Amino acid sequence: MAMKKLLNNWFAQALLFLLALGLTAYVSQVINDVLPPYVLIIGLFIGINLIMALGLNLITGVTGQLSLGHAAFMSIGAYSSAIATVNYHLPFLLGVLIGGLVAGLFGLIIGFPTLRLTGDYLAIATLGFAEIVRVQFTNMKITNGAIGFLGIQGSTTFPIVMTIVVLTIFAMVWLENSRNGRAMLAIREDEVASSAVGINTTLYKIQAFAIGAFCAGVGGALFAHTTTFIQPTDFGFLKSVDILSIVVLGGLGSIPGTIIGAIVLTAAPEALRSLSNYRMMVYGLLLIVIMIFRPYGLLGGVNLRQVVRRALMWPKKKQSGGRA
Amino acid sequence: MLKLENLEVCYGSIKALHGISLEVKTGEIVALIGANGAGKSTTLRTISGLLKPSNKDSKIVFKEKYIYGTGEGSRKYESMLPHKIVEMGLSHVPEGRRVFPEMSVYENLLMGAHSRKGKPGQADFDRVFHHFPRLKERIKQMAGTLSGGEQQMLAMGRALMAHPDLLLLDEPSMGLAPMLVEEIFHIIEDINAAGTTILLVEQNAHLALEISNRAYVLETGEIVLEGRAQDLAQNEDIRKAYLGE
Amino acid sequence: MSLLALDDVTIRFGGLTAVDSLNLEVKQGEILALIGPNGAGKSTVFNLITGIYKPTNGKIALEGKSLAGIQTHKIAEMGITRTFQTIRLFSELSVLDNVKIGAHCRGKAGLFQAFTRLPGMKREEAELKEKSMEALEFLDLAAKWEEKAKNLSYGEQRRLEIARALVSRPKILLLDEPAAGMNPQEKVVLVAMIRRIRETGITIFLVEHDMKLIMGISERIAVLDYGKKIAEGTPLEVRSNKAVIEAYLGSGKFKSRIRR
Amino acid sequence: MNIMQQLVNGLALGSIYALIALGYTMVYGIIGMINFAYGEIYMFGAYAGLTLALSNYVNVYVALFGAMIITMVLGVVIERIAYKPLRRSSRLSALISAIGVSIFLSSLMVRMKGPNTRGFPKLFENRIFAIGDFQITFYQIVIIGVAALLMLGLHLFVTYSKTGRAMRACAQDQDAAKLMGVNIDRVVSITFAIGSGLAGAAGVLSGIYFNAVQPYMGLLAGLKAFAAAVLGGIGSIPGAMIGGLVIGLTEIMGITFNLSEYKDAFAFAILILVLMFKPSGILGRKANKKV
Repeated sequence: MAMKKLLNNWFAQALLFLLALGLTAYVSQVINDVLPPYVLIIGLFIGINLIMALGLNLITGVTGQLSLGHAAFMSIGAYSSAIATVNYHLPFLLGVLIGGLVAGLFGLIIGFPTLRLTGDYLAIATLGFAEIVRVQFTNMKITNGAIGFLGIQGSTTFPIVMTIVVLTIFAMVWLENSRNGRAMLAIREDEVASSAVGINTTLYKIQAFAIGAFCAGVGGALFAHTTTFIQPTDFGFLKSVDILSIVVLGGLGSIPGTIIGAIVLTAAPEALRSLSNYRMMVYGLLLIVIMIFRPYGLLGGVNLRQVVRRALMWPKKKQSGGRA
Repeated sequence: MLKLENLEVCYGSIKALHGISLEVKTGEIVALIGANGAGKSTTLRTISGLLKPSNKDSKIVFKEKYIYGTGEGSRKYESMLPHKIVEMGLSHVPEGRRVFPEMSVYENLLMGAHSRKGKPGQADFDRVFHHFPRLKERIKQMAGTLSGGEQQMLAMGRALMAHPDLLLLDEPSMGLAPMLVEEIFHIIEDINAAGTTILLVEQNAHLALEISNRAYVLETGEIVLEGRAQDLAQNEDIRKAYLGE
Repeated sequence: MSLLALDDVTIRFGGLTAVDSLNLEVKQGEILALIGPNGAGKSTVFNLITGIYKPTNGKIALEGKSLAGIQTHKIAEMGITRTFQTIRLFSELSVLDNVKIGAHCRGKAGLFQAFTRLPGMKREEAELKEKSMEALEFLDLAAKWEEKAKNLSYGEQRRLEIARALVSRPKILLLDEPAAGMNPQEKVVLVAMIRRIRETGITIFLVEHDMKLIMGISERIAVLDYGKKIAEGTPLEVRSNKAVIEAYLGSGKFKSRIRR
Repeated sequence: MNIMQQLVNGLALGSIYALIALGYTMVYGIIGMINFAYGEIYMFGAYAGLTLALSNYVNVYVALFGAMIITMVLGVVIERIAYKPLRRSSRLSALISAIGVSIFLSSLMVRMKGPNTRGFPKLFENRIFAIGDFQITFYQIVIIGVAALLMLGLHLFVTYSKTGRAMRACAQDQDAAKLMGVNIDRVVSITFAIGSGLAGAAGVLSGIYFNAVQPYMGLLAGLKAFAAAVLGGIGSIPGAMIGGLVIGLTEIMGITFNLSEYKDAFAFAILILVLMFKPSGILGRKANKKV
């Protein structure tokens, strides 16, 4: 009981949160020093993809708005952070924040007109927006057009990515358990009923879009400072698809699902490297097969809390079963 | 002609029918009456294959053949798709007419004959126009622009194009003015007199009992009364069920 | 003064006039029922009141304030909430969350509170949970608070919809066929619940098919047929009204041409 | 620049988009699914046509029909394997499965034919016809003519044949269609076959026109065709034709105004513009709000 009370205290919680962040930073630093660079890079990309996928999960999984243009927000974050650190010599982390904010701002701007559209019309509008952004970057001077933006510092490190990952997960869990998050879930479940209970559906859809875009922007910024070189083709339709696949494959709306999705789909192409030329074919088949056998995603429809509880109670249950 | 045994149907976790058994004999008009949400439409939709029963003991037998379930005369477990059922001679006029709004009356009638081999001949159309002369006048009009009564006529005419042995009618009077309702019900009698067996779902109990031979009263997914239509028409319980007296 | 007033309200869909020059008043504190055969336009009236449809003609006002042009979510905030004829719960969410969302328009927390989780937000959440549990208790659903809404039985789902509409403390509660699909015992419980809700000061306006239930519970009844009001009055008056009987049971004038 | 000239160029390009868009729109109209793999079917069609054309034994028309038949079979097989099991699941899972199919098909083609761009053999002499200032190449005549013929054929099929009528019935009211005795599975298969055949034809035509075939050509063409279908009002067959032509024309006009670097953005810019003012596309039905 005392334990529970302590957990309900705000300061205790804040402390716990900071502790978790610190621990993540420390552990990932240790891992960073131990693991070979090749594995670390995969870990890094898993983290970056996860941050972006969590953002898309908020838009598509939680709020139910299909977006096929997440890569656009990623590219906006990547380019704006690169410009901030390279052209204006701002510190890396500030650049990441700027990347997120600019992308979030675009999410807001795009959100207003396009969210009048529903379902597949919204999907194609976001896809179109992403293509326009890509072409725009191809033709801009400041981004160095199709040739690509060179000379970005490789400031992204494994501990930084992991810390931001944990931060994002915390933020998403908090959001889902707040008044705003519940409104977003309600919109996914039934838009008419949502407005009938007093939810301003447009407002929350735009919020979800902006936050999702922010996450994509942060991911893009981290990406730019990992590869040190970005070009518009990095952010094409297939990149949007990659992120969407993570969310759908993991299980729409499920944060643990998104985590697993990010790990599986980022690592799969690497794991399939031995298949060399057949790699992408197998990847395509993998998407089909998983969808056919788990149409709601790997963790879709799985209530993790219940699973954990069952697992903990399992020995007891067995006993009572024996008696009966 | 048609026999249901122990029909159970669920929508998700919600049970809509709790084991319905009923029978329709050749040449009859049988009415299925009851308040809204009693499961009348669900029964018809299950018979025509749009819904599947939720328990394996459910049986639907049409013309001695199993539409659903298994039993004597049928070696394997049967669960027919709607188009197979139509081909056997069972047509369903759904609730709310459901004509194809962006097709002409003519094309709607052609769709009605879809289950039959070959092109429908003039005789088929004449048969429909005999019952529904108004459809002939509207033959080129888009079905979506017809009035409610005309759409009901089209829906019924469309079903007749398949030459059904058994016709399921779901709330043919819904939303129609009283004059039109009378017209439609006289036509139902004529269709029956011309040799089509009819299972009729209707909210308007007076009407339904007036034209049918036998009737079943449905309440929250169960049959609570059955008998000859004339007898039921005198039954006070029915008045109660409808008017809460 | 009337709480809710419909003044000459008409709506047309294409060529069909679904509601035709309807005048109707809902008085403070009463239980008013709207009845009529299938397709008479009853649910359309509810959709008009809650702003899901816009009337072609006429005015709707809550406490004298016109609802014209006001969005559905604002109308809910002003004090009109509803249930739906075909249940529209947030089916993948828990029972408790469904009710919490029902109180959305009474909450204040925004994004800042969501991410900072300051004590103020915690308090609001705690109060919300308490209020929601109360509403669940009121509708006898408290034991199922953790369940997903879609796993409830039909009667429970109908009650959960009421709980969700109730938790925002509306001035007027619109119930669209609350008893549809319920068995007789569940209906008895429902009637008692509706009475208790009214006792807490909430005005009730319901559409229902079950005449027994309607006659027993409502103080006034309005009857709709083909979108027009054909009768209005106490249950006794309505029950003996010839137009009403004809609308429901049929005129009895129809005579079969064939002897059976 | 001659406006008439550009109109013809736009028409030729638009015909290709329109042919692919028809597949999108027909499948969407009936099962409400976006078959993202049409772009790859188009690419397959181009390769099938190329292979046939290189085999010396066939002329261009046989190559065209051969490619259409191959893609029709491909379309039906894809539907049976990757989409049919998902018909009752959420649309997103079907969408991901379709994306899986398109990744699979393009990488399969890389395996089979290599990643490089290939030219089409010269199938016939490309003459230029000139009437005053106005010029049109024989290739353009063939492309516009074949596309027009195919669309006319589709129109006749959908309007007058029993199966075509059943397809329209399914799109308008699937349950009612079932009650008429329509076998939905069969109709869906036929729809996929037709849509894929048209995309395959578009592939061959574009191979001839641009003299370039490569494994990734399907992606952007597919996306633009999808945009065309939505622009015209997804679910509407004339809408897809109009949408395809509009996008083809816009693209060419853009190039005329010296904005060729932006040519890939035009299709989407005009799409978003139209959707702002007409949220269901040019000929799209307004979605009924059911309560």
